[in-house]
Amino acid sequence: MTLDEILQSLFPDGHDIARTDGLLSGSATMKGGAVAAVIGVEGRAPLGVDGALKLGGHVLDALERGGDAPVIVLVDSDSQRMSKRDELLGLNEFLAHLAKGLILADLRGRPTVGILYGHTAAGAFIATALATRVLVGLPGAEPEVMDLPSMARVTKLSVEVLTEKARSTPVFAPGLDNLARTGGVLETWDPSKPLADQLAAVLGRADTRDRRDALGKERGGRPKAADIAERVRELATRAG
Amino acid sequence: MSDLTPGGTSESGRGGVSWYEASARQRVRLLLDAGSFTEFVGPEQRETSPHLQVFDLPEQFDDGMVVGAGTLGGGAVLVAAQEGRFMGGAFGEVHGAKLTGLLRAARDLTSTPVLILFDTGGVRLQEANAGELAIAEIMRAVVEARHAGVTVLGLVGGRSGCFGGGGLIAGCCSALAVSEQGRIGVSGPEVIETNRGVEEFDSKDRPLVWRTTGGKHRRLIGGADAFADDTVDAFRACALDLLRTTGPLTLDTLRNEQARLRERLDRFGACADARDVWAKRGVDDAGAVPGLPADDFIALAGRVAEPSHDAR
Amino acid sequence: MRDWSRDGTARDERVAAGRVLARGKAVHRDDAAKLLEALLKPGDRVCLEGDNQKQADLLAEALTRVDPAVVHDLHMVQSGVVLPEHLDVFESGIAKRLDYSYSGPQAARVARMLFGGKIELGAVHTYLELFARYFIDLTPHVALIAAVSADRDGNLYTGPNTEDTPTVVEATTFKNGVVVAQVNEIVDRVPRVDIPGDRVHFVVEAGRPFYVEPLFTRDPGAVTETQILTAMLAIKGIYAPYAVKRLNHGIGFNTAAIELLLPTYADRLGLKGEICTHWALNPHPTLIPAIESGWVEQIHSFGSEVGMDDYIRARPDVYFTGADGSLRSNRAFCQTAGLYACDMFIGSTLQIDLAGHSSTVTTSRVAGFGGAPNMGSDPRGRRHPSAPWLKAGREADPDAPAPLRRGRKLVVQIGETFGDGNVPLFVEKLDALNLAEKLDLELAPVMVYADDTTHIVTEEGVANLLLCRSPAEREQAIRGVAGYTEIGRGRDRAMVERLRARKVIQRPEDLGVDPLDADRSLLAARSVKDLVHWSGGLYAPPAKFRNW
Amino acid sequence: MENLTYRHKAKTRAPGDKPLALVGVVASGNLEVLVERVLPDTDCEVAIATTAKGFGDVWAAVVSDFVERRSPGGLRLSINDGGARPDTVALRLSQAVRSLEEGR
Repeated sequence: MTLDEILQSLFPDGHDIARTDGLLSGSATMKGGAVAAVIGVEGRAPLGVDGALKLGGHVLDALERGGDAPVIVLVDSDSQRMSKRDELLGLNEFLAHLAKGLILADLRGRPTVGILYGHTAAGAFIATALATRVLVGLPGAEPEVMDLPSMARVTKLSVEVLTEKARSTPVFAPGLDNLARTGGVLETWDPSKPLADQLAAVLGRADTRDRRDALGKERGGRPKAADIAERVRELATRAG
Repeated sequence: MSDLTPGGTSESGRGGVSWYEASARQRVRLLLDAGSFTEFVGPEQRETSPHLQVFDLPEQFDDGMVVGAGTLGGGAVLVAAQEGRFMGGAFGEVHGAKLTGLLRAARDLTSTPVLILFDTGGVRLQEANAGELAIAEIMRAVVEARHAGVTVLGLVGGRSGCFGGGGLIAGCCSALAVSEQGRIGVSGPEVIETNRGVEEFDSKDRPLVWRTTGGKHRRLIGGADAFADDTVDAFRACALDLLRTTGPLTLDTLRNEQARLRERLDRFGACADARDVWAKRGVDDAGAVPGLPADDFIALAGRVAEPSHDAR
Repeated sequence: MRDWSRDGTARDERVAAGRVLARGKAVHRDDAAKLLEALLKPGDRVCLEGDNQKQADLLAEALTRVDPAVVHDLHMVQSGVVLPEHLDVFESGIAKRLDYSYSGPQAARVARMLFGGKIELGAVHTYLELFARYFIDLTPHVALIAAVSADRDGNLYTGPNTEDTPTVVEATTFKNGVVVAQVNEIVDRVPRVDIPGDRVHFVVEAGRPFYVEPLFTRDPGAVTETQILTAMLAIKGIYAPYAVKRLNHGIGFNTAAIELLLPTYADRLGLKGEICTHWALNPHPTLIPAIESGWVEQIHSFGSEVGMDDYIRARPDVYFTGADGSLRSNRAFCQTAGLYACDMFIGSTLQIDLAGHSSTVTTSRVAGFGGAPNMGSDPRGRRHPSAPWLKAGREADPDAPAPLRRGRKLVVQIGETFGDGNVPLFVEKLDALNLAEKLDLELAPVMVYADDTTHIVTEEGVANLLLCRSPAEREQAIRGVAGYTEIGRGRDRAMVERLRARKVIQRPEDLGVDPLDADRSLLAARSVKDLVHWSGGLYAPPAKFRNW
Repeated sequence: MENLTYRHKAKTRAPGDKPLALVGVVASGNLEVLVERVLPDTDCEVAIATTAKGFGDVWAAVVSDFVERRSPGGLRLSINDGGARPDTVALRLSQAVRSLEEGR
């Protein structure tokens, strides 16, 4: 689906979203009339200090306005922008700032939903789609924590060997399915049905607690994370 | 297990022990009040990574992450430390889950501070998806804890620095203490050079690497709140100090951060080099900064660096 | 009537051919290759100054650009084969035969080219040996040297890295040869005259500094616990009992660890002033803490070291310096000093065999030995006594009448039983022998011969070969410190215990050293930055050693 | 990876009171040793997981010397090895046993 088709299907009652330099920011009318804040990255743009600050500011503005309408994050991005300037200026703080804004929104009763409709990778992924309460994917989305050729370089294994290994475990290879099995993506939407309905359904049943590790365990992609985290939590709670 | 001993560095007193050289276990034990540390899910439980076998790689009994509770200056704290020498301190499934669990406990307890002793290159490649999600979960847990009123401090001064997702987690902390060796960033110099070419970033130009990502630059640009000499004692003093001065995460905090980062972009966005940033910051002899001893640098940073409290 | 100055006439003709390109003695760098074409004749012996540290890099590059139809089959006689250009000239046929001493970074390529027949090898020498032959049968027709600056008359200032230059010039100029110097800059007045101008025929201004390799910088951050243990054993097991004051160190990490333990561990043993006071040594940055702590009386150097210039300048009581204040080094003199005026050499190697022969040559790397075989040999011409020398002589031959008994130089090999990549230090047969067979050499490239080696130090202990009375004892003494290598595991345990009772082998516990005390906190400096602090900010390490 | 286990009889119980300790880290050329006091005082077991295959003889020699020199009765030592040299292994084993003696 193109971004226009997605926006049309998500917000049939209209939206006011600015699209500049690969960044999306604006608002949209939800089914039922609530006005959601929308941010995002399109066209596989990298996310650098300037973009992260702009999106972060948009989220904070929405929070300032109050209410309990959702914040929607649409993502088709590159990785974080890799440059000396970005690192010099402290890209980690800018990306974290955006992520903190999204997480705080959720904690303040503004459900956050990430919609991954294209590519994303590494730090850009963490700061946007993975900072939401719920992340869903559209068919064809290609999240990529680390691409196989880069992995091949570092692990000194061939891409063929890595591809073979990826058949037995979803834990390292790129792709929507692998990420879903490790618990990162809640569900993949059906583009042939109205996205607005699917969004409403997700908002209706989303948990405010972070349950991605439990989901990864259920789906077999992350066998240990949920249990380890829970054991540590219990021990630490008792010790504290 | 309160007395895990690392191989490598002297046990005689914490003052002279180099943070950079110490192991994760040694940092924890010497940072906290003597004998106060209790580990959770320690190495004897052998909760190793379930994924390294696939790559025929050796496991470590604690998966490179030490978590537990103790006291600092008499007050209860939760603490987590990454072992930067095991797989570059990278986040894997178990490694990350321990920290997630610790932060969730802090959130539930609402008042016990958390110290995170970073030493990481980012996501562990061999379990990239698990590592990426672990980082996302940790960031969420940090913000939840801080929102509940918990102070989360990051200490950075290890040989792997604090890169990739580690840099983003650091950016979520209430405050950071950093030493000269403590590099903080997202894309490491080698990664930038590989992707963008040596003209963009020469990763072999070590002075360039250090002044762009190192602790002194982070302190001067406002990316860290305190600068520590490379000793366990210095980090302890910084931690005690920062615990007294930090508050909860609120919308105002992020508003202030928005303004702080906006100002940074406006003032320094056109700087080509860290030395230009420092000069604009008001440092008279920017070229001398890398060579300054810790005390002199701390005095300098006290004069010119912005107070960043409640803007992080 | 015989003409007794044919060589001089030939030299004059060469100089006249070069003068066409010169203004005074100065030749523009763009004309450097043309100059060499004018000066050189096929088959000439050429010294292209490649020292251990400094390199006449502009002239090396120019030599690769001469026309092989005009200049070919040169016989290169140079101590260091360091730059790629040094071997490029063999690929293109400009050069054919090679006599040298050291080829660290090019060692693998030298090996390939030897096997491929691209290089006709004369011999691999020690520095002093090659210098000696410059005056007997390897006298250069043309020398291409490097200096920091020149004046209009050709007076040269070499800077702290004087190194081989005076020797090369002496042998060339005074035997009808031609000397071409590349200099960083031409100035009105040089800071000091290291080479008088009448020995120099042409000067090429490079407009940039010549290349210098920081060969003697060891990052304290990379010193391991095991290396510290070997250093403790050496200090307690050799330096202290022999009271070694005059010595030379190799460039390995084990000896760097010794340097860094002097102000700490050795100080606690009460050894200050008793050991390590007089040195033949390059300006090792790792010696700074010992110097600053008052351990060191004086140091004479083969060359300088990158970043040490200001520190040396500020410590003229310790180093040899010129009227201008900068270091004056001289490889030939320092090698002589190391041979005759030092009581100990201690260094590392890659392989030691069961007799005690050692070599850094492997079948894939022909590195040469530089000064080590000279430093690491017992000088038969020595006549002055000293306590360590006499003690070692007594141990080697207790029954000889004292007034007629030669002393012995202490020649110590120090290392870990396994090196990089788990490669064992101890072997049945040196790779050097395999290489000699493959290349049909008359003499295997052995670095230190067994009969010169007096001690071997590993993490397992100290073997004193002076006390061995038979080849069998010698073999077991070596096996007895060879750890878990195959050689070590093949030891005769009973005999090793007997040797231990006689102190031929001393274990850490025999010396009162607890291996668990071998800890990085013992190092006076644990990082390059610590060295900078020790130097009061005078040491300026090269960028690749910086962590800040 | 290669797994090796060696069982020995020890002359005496390892000194100290602590039930367990850990030394070292798993990195290239390094190893970790987890030592636990879980066996009868006469027994010692060393279990190794190593990246370097085919060094069983060397491990056997290192472990046997270690048992002879340190007499680690009652201890199980578990090793994760990143290809450490034998001298490093011997050092870590000694450090592990000593750390059971350390106070606090």
